[in-house]
Amino acid sequence: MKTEEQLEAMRRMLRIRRFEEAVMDIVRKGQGIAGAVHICVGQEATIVGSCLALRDDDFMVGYHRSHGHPIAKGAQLRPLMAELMGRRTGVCRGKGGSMHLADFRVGSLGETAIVGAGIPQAVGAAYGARLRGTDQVALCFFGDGAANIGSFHEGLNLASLWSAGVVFVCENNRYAMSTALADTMAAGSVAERAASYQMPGTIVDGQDVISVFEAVSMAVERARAGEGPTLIEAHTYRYRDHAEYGNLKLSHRPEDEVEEWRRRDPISVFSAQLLASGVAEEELREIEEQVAAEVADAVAFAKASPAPDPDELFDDLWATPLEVH
Amino acid sequence: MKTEEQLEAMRRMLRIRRFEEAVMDIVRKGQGIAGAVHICVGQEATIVGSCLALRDDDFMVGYHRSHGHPIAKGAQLRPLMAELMGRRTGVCRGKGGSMHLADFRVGSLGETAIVGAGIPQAVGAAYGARLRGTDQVALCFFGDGAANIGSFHEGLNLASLWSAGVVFVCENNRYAMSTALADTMAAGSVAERAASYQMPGTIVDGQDVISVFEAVSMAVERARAGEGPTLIEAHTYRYRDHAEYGNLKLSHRPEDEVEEWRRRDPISVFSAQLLASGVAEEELREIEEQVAAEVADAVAFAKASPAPDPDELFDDLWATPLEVH
Amino acid sequence: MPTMSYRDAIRQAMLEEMRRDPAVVVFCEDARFWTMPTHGFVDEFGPERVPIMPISEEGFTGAAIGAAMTGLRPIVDYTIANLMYVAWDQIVNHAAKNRYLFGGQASVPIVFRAAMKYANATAAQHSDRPYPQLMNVPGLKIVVPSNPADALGLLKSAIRDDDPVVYFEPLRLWGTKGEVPEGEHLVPLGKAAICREGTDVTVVAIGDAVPAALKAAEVLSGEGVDLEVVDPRTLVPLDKATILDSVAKTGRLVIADPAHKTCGAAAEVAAIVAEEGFASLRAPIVRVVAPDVHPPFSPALEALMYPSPARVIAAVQSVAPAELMAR
Amino acid sequence: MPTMSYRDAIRQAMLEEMRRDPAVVVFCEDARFWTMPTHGFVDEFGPERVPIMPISEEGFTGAAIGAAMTGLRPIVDYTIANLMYVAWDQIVNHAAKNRYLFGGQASVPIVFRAAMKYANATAAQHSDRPYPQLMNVPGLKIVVPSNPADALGLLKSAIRDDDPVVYFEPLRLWGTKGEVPEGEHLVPLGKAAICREGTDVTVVAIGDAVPAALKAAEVLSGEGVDLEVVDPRTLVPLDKATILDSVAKTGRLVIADPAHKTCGAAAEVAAIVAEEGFASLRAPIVRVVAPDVHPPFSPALEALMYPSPARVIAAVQSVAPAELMAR
Ligand SMILES: Cc1ncc(C[n+]2csc(CCOP(=O)(O)OP(=O)(O)O)c2C)c(N)n1
Ligand SMILES: Cc1ncc(C[n+]2csc(CCOP(=O)(O)OP(=O)(O)O)c2C)c(N)n1
Ligand SMILES: [Mg+2]
Ligand SMILES: [Mg+2]
Repeated sequence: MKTEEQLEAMRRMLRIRRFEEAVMDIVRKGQGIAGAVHICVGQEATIVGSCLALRDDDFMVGYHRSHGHPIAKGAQLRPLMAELMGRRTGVCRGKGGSMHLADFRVGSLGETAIVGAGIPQAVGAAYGARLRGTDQVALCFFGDGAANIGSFHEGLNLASLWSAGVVFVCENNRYAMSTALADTMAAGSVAERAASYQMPGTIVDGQDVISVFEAVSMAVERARAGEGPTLIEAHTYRYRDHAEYGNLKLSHRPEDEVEEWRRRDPISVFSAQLLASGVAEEELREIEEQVAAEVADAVAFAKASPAPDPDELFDDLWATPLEVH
Repeated sequence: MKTEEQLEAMRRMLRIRRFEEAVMDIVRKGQGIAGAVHICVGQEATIVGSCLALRDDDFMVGYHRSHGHPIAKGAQLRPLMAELMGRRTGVCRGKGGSMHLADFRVGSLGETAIVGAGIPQAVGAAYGARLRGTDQVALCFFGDGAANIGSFHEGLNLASLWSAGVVFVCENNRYAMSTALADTMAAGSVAERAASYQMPGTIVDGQDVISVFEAVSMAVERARAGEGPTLIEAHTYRYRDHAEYGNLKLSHRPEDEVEEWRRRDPISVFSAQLLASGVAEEELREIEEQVAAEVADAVAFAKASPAPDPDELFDDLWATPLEVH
Repeated sequence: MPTMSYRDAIRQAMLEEMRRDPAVVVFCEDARFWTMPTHGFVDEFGPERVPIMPISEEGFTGAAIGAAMTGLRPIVDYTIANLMYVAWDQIVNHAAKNRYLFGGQASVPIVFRAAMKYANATAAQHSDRPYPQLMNVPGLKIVVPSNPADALGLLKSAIRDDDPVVYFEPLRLWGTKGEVPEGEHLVPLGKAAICREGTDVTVVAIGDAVPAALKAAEVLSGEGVDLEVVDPRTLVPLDKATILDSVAKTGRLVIADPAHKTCGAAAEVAAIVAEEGFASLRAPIVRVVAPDVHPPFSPALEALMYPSPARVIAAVQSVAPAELMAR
Repeated sequence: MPTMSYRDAIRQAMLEEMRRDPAVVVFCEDARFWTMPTHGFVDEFGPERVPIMPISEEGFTGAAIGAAMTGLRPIVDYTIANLMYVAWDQIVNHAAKNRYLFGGQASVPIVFRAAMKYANATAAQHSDRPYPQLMNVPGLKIVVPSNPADALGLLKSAIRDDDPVVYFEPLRLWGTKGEVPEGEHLVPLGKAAICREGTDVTVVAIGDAVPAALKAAEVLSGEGVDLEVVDPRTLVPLDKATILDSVAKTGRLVIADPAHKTCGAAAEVAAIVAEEGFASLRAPIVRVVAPDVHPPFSPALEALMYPSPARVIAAVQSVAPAELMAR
């Protein structure tokens, strides 16, 4: 990674962090984000390191914990925040909400609330790119909980058969809701399951944005060259509980485990690395300030945006509504 | 295998072979077997070798190509043949037909027309046995085509997690309908996928009834001891096309491939072995004759049986019909 | 009578039946999680009867079927009704059919629990009310309790029933409280409840449309219109007689149901009455249902989706006898 | 006009559209198999557009969705309608919903083909007619052609449509032949066909109930009863106007449909007419449908399941004007 890219990585990680903090703040204060939100704070290095390995016209598929993923792919914050608040200016016009922050302008093909279901969809996007004669690659994120569902098996097998240009990134944060991966997966690691599909599988430190970037870049290169898919398992951690449940203290995780991971916070670690490599403190502060302003602007925009009109209820159900009804 | 067991293996393989021949004959002559039939001729050694490794009270789950499996598990032929002819005396009272020859009296828990769907059901039967305090084992058959479907993945993972007493036998006859396994599975073998579930996976010569019996017996022992599941891939072959389509010549397989496998016919090979080991030709002839008589009797029984009465249409839909309708 | 929340009634039913019958087991992801009615069950019943579940709905539904055919009585909790779709083949092709396919050799005594998260801003993939789809599949009994007492009594009956029963829970009822009879309380499957007797218009209401219909009845009684509110409780088998008797009395029918309109439960009730109760019908049958569009995330839009007292009132007014409306 | 079988019409539609538009691809197991309407397609279009498929319905349905959202127009052939259940989550939670969830940012132009093997002694797991289940899901257009010309013209329209379309084929119609217009033939989605005009009773018939209804009409015309036979062809969106107009004329409605009764397509048609056409109804609405039991294997029993001319005739006789019946 060149310095410029490193600074961009820093900027995007911060964008995600501050965005998520703003979301938590709004939820806590009951200021207009309804429904469940799954916060990805702690996982920024995996998300950003992966997305920065892509071209702008490449595809990315997220999952339920994916506020950060479109941001990492380059999406603007205003429509994302407006979506979370259910406004008509939202990126999905208020129809999708927290678990469905698609932004097709930046190749973000959407997110699904059904664990594992995005996997074959990403494979299809890569298959389609090949057929349409482009060399676009599809990056597919999912959690460790997805490793035991049928779509994982079918999707990875198809990807390998088709030498599809897809990169699978499993964000292994060790838990699915309250359940530890070790209790539900009869395998030593997610990555080792790659062998069942004759594709490379690697484990990477998901808290180190550069390691992630490098691993995913190699996989993207392979994918773009038509050499097929790769499965990357990033070891990472979410600081928050599965979802935001108000002020209740619910975690089923040992307190010191959370603390341990916080000590390796991907943003703090990377920030220290950047300073050590000669980046000026001021430069980082400037990024901090710009990001804070962007997020504040997005929140203000969202709050000022109107809710959808009742007559928008049926909008976008059909691409070509037929006249018979 | 003791000689007596070997003779029983021979008897059951012959029973399947002659039963299937009778089925083909009835189909060819249009004498009353409706719908599709999937003939298992050529695969008798795998089916019988596996089932003979079980106790009578163990469970067995079949799939769409499973006329032979209840026979191997010890079912009587009359109700099976009557079922294929859609008679009220059929083992499923005419409701199931060719793809659903359950016979619970001998632990045959039924067959499914949905590829792979029986896999988790067998796991559940084994889980249930443990909970009910028995040491019954569940044997689960499926074809090579099932190796790429989600239920395979979910079922094997669950079995391993639960150390369920289940033995998976994949009858790899190299094709799913007209499609070669090599074209649809991104893995060197079905057996090697066992590693993804931390269970032993072995390949066995599916045309050699003794090899199959020994491999499955070891797995059954393991299962009964609570040590968990095993995946066994039996290399075998079906002489017939996917299903019986009248007199059309349809095979997508090279003619010499079929011939090659026929030269290693499991019944001929085993018969020669038995003779070489000192079994009298007469003894084999006697078995042949007994089996022929049994099958003839089953056909006669089925043909003489009445079709279900129209008022049986609703029978057995509900275990406890409620009075409201 | 003691008071209990709908959620606690579900919990109580499972507890009582698991204590009564060691064959009852629970398959549920995160069964130990604090939000789950099964919270604490692992401690009481052990990890064998409440195993830790991977995210494998298709797999553990299949496992439940295998276990059920050989002697257990699993409760399979999907936690969100939409997740049944992942296991649809096992539910529709197997649980519903195996007994019939095998000529009655085995039964499939499973309760499938499905909480419906609609009206909760969780968007289309978490807000379905899929019971109409399953009503089209023979072999499944289907229940939608509308209050804590029924939630308790129907779940206990469902667990004891030898057929697969799909038990749908409108999540927004979980927190509502109601009286529950003392002692063992069983509500028979297949029996409707007449929640309110009336003479002018029959309202058949399902799930959380029942409280909406009862509120509408209250308002309308002030205007001199007397609603009869019928809660089928069990959708399969449906207590047609109670519905037809009511329409025979009132001659007018409104059906309130939070599921989608086309081929919905309301369509079935309408068709039955148009077929078997036509002679007594004195006005068009009106459906107060979710329109044929997905639940949108935005609460402002989602608020338009489901039957409300106002929508029930408007529907009743459109069919009530002219002399009553004129008053 | 040339004559063509229903099966060849399906084949012809796919051939024409694949030649016209390189974005059209086919996902089908054993597409090269001789029984498949896609036999020979790999040779013409190459293995990229007709890839060899593992038995992974959920996987390749998801892949079709990803490809469709990014520019392709897949035809997904399940070969047996029951196999859709394995892919239900992708169809119902994703194909039907993604466009709405994403606020119109992407479309999902897929045709899901589903041959229905009922009346063919393949028992319950291969004989379903699942369109009523999908009619309850917004976002899917649904088609059931009843003759070769419609099979051709509706499939071509479906492939060109930008929304997901589920195309159901009664397998026992595959071999039937019929005239097909020369040149490019498109049948618009959402438009019913009046197969036979008549004055006494409206019969709305779906799929292979249409030939049964037409035969019934022939028989009854000899008895002086004049049937109007309406084939909706598209079930979503349904051409309500044509049905209501017909009932306005006849005042009597019989619905013939091989799908199950409860919450079936016939229930929806009945509910619409009871709601919007009540004023013109002069007799109970009668459904001639499959009873709520699984298709049994035994041909002797399965013969009882689906609408036959005799069943349609009996239903019509139960509601036809008394003066006609008296003659
Ligand atoms: C198929 C399916 N099963 C269950 C759920 C409920 N659920 C939502 S998120 C979740 C945990 C997912 O864990 P993981 O994949 O590790 O992602 P994480 O939440 O840790 O980011 C579960 C069980 C679901 N949405 N989809
Ligand atoms: C889920 C599913 N997909 C497709 C089919 C259609 N089908 C029936 S048998 C078969 C081939 C199965 O091959 P395999 O598992 O190898 O068993 P074999 O027929 O070779 O014994 C297919 C594709 C099905 N029944 N179920
Ligand atoms: Mg996780
Ligand atoms: Mg095979």
